[in-house]
Amino acid sequence: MELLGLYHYWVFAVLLMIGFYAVIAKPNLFKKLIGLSIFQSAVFLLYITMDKVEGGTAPILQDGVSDVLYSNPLPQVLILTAIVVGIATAALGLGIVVRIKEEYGSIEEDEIQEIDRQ
Amino acid sequence: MTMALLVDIASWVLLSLGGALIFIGGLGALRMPNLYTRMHAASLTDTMGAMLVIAGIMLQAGASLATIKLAAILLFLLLTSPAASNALASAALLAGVRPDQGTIPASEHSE
Amino acid sequence: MLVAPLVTLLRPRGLAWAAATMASLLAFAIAIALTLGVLDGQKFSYLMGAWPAPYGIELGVDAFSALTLLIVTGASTLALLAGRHSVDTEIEPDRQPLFYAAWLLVLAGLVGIPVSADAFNIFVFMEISSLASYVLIAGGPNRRALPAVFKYLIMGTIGATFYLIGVGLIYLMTGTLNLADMELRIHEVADLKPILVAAAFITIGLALKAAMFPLHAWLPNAYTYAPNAVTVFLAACATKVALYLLLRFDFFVFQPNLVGHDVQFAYFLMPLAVLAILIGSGVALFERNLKRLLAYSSIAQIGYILLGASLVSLAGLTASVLHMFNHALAKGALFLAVAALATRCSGIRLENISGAARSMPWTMGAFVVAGLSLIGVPGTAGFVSKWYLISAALGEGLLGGVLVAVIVISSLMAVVYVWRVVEAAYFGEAPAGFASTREAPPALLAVTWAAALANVYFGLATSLPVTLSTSAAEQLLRHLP
Amino acid sequence: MYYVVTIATLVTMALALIRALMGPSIYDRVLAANMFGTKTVLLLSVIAFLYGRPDFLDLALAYALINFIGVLAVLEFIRLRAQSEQADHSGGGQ
Amino acid sequence: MTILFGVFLLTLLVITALAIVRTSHLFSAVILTSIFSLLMAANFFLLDAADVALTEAAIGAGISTVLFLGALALTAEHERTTHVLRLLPLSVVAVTTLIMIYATFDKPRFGDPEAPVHQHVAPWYIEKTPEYIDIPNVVTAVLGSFRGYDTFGEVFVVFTAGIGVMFLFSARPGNRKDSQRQATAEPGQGLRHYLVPRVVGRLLIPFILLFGLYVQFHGEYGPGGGFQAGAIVAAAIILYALLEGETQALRVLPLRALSVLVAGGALLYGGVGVAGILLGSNFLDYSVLAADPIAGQHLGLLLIEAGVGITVTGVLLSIFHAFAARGRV
Repeated sequence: MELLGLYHYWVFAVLLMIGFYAVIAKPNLFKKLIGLSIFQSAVFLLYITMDKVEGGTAPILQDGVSDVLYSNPLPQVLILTAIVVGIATAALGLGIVVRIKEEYGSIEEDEIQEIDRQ
Repeated sequence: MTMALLVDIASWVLLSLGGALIFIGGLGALRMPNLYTRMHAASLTDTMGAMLVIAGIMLQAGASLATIKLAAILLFLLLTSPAASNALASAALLAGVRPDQGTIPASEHSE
Repeated sequence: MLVAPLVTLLRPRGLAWAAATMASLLAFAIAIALTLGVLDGQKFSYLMGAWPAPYGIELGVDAFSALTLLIVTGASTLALLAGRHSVDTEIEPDRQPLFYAAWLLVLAGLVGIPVSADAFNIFVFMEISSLASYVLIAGGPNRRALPAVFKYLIMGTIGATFYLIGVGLIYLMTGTLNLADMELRIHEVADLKPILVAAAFITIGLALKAAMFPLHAWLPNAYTYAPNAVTVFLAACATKVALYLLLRFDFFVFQPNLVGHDVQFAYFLMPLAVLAILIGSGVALFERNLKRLLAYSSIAQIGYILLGASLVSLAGLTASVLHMFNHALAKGALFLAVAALATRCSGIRLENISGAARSMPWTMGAFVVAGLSLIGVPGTAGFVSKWYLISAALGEGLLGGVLVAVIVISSLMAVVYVWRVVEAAYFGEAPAGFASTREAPPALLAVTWAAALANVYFGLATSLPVTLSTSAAEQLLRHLP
Repeated sequence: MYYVVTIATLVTMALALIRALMGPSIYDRVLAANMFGTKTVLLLSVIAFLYGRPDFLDLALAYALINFIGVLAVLEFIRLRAQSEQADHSGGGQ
Repeated sequence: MTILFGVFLLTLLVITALAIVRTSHLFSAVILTSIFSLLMAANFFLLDAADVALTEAAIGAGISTVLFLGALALTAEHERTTHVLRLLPLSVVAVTTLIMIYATFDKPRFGDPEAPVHQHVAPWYIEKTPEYIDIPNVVTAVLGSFRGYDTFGEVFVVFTAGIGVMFLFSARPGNRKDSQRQATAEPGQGLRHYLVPRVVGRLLIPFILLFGLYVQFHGEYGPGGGFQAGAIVAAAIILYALLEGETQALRVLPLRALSVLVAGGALLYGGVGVAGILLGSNFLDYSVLAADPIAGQHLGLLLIEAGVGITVTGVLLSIFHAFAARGRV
């Protein structure tokens, strides 16, 4: 059980790094954005993992039941906001990628640099 | 008392059947030889399995708001899943994937 | 009362230059009022939604944030006043309302960060300001702005996400997001691994945003290809706000609680700062594009600010905070002058502006004054902060001597790169067909001179920024022996 | 009892995922994604009961509706691409 | 038992993420991303975060797939394959991973009710929500009222993204050849030729809209709220656009109306905040909106949720149309 509990955090770390790798190592701009969204999702996972209380239930109060253990609402609120930020960033990034494609005819980082050097 | 037991048994049967069907569908989607047979396996079991499982849960839930919601879910699944399969199949056909063989290039297809 | 600027700023939409300028001026006025209040020893705090602090979100202003506010709103106002003409030439008229709306969002985001006392709220505002500044930079006339801004977007988002991870880990260990509350509660769990890692993530994330030396790759291109007015604005304040946050987090949250953190912090930061100073200035020496030259010089200046902070002493921090202010002044004025040059010259590479001083004496005059301030000639603002920095470094013994040497070398480099521009402008042969150029538009020129004179003014009348910086530094250090 | 269904669903999700990873054609992947969506709906409904919070069926409902949109978007994309390819062929001749 | 489910789902998640990064076919990557997001949402649900799961479903599986596809239609579909494993990034990544895993060892046990997270601020929210605001969904209470300022910021992040995309796409495309080619494609058709999906889709749209409204106004009682509702409503209209074609959808909800929505929602939120000031209290304090503080909180929450919903719908749709229209220029 002890290790299973840590497993969540490890998955967070691994996902984070998969996304991070895609962002910094892939030359394709589109792929970078996908990596970025994985990267951000991993952080969401971190927050949501910490909000779980053993034997708890979602923080929506139930009528007539008093001694229920609820999970922590605050990280959920934060992540709601963060998801929104994530989609906003992705949308803007996609917009820029499309513009780059229009201007350069390519969405590969090294090709763009090549064109710029001319 | 026996009534409740009967309902329980019925729902269990439905749930297990549904679970089995779902699993078979997954297996079919994995193992079938080409796109259309896979689609066949996936969509049929999708519909049937979902029906059984949700019916099973409905029996467990009894008459409540949850049952109505479950009915709504079932309705939507029954509507969307075949429609999506149909759309997918026609898109595949349009792009030139033939039912009787492997993938052929899109250029052979003409509209 | 603090919310008023935010609302006013955020609300208008589809507005034109006038509305943007009005809003910016209003914010500037409020920032001045706040600063005066802080100078009187008041402390401002405001509870959002009237919920008590650790539960609701609290806003607060102290000397440090007041100074940052002053920089941000001042830069925005100056850039807007000056930038009308330059924006007109670079952005099509039908896109301008959107452009100014994004501008206001940047301003709102940058204002929101220093006033907020809640770690997550800071993240939200950081994202507003960065998303909006991506938009602004993408408005640049050259298509190279697009890859530059994409890079900025990637780096910026990684930085913000790292910050978010750090905040998450701290929250995990302390259960609070309010900075003041965090400071108290972190004490119980200090030196547990997650907190250490959190400190690392927050530092790296913010360092990315602040373009600290090894993580500066996004900055030169983003500044170079942005519209001129935007460069003025962002160069003066975007990285400063990140630096503000970095210092604030490190000194308020980590320093008092993590054993040996001040030493690690210094060892980590000092070499980077020195490298930033030397390499930034070095690259600037060989750069021929004027905006890019100034951008690399910015990297070096960020190095100075960090160097001051890495001394972890009252004098060092005072110098650091002071330099934030003075560098904003000098860089703002320089970029304004560049913007003025850009309206008349065919380009902003050194060969384009050769001989420009003959047709545009006033513009170049302002450039020289601001350049002197950047170098740190006595009588200008830059001198004051460098003086503080050097005297802080001397207090450190042998190591300090080395640091002073670095500062002096870098200042000499600054002399050279500023001189190269001056040389080109004053002594270069004007290219054929250049004779028709006139002086820059009067509004732009007036603002440029105002900024340049401010450099001189704050170089002579040093009391206001010095008082603010000293009290900011005292606050930052109040937990250390 | 719910556990049996949950496990069956989870395993099927894994199978669908393998199909999505293997391809070979994009249609296979879309098919797998669609299957995956349906399975998620079922999983959520079952887990809602497993947790004893039937009010969370809302979520399953949302998934059922949204999933469909995803598939249609993919179709639209395929159609657009097919059209632009056609246009390429005819445009090249003119 | 459920923790094992969680572990299983997480493993699938990692596999999916790896596959996304490895595949060079961008279209497949997008499809896998939608699977990734479904998995993520299922995970959130297992971890008791119903609201977040709903958001992730609406955003990740629906909207972001559509957006990614929309952008993909305008760019290249294949990534140029480079099988060079880059060493520097790999080592950076490895080091960071090790640091992260190092950090896990002092973390409180997963789900430990004694963990500091659950000790300080959180119980206060759960205890006081019935007293001050009196709605069952604590998440909505915290989101809308206790941390209303964050949400205010969030609305403006969305707003910024909307402005940004519009600003980017108001520039003339530089590459003429591309646009000519696109122009020959028949615009505005949508999926009209596919009979079955069209009939079903048309049948579904009212239900989706209804469901969106339900989520919007039920957010105080169950999972949901303005943001999720906005995304769902936007999804419904996007569905309409997909089925009936762009032009038809724009006829129903023209761009001008959209920008009014975008600004209106944000204004509504800000307006509620200012109303708090005008009525003699702090920004975003809803208690003063009605004679009774609790009723005031209810009213405030209702209004700001509506504001959020409106803005989100408007922005998402504007972005969608911006991408779609770009293909036809």
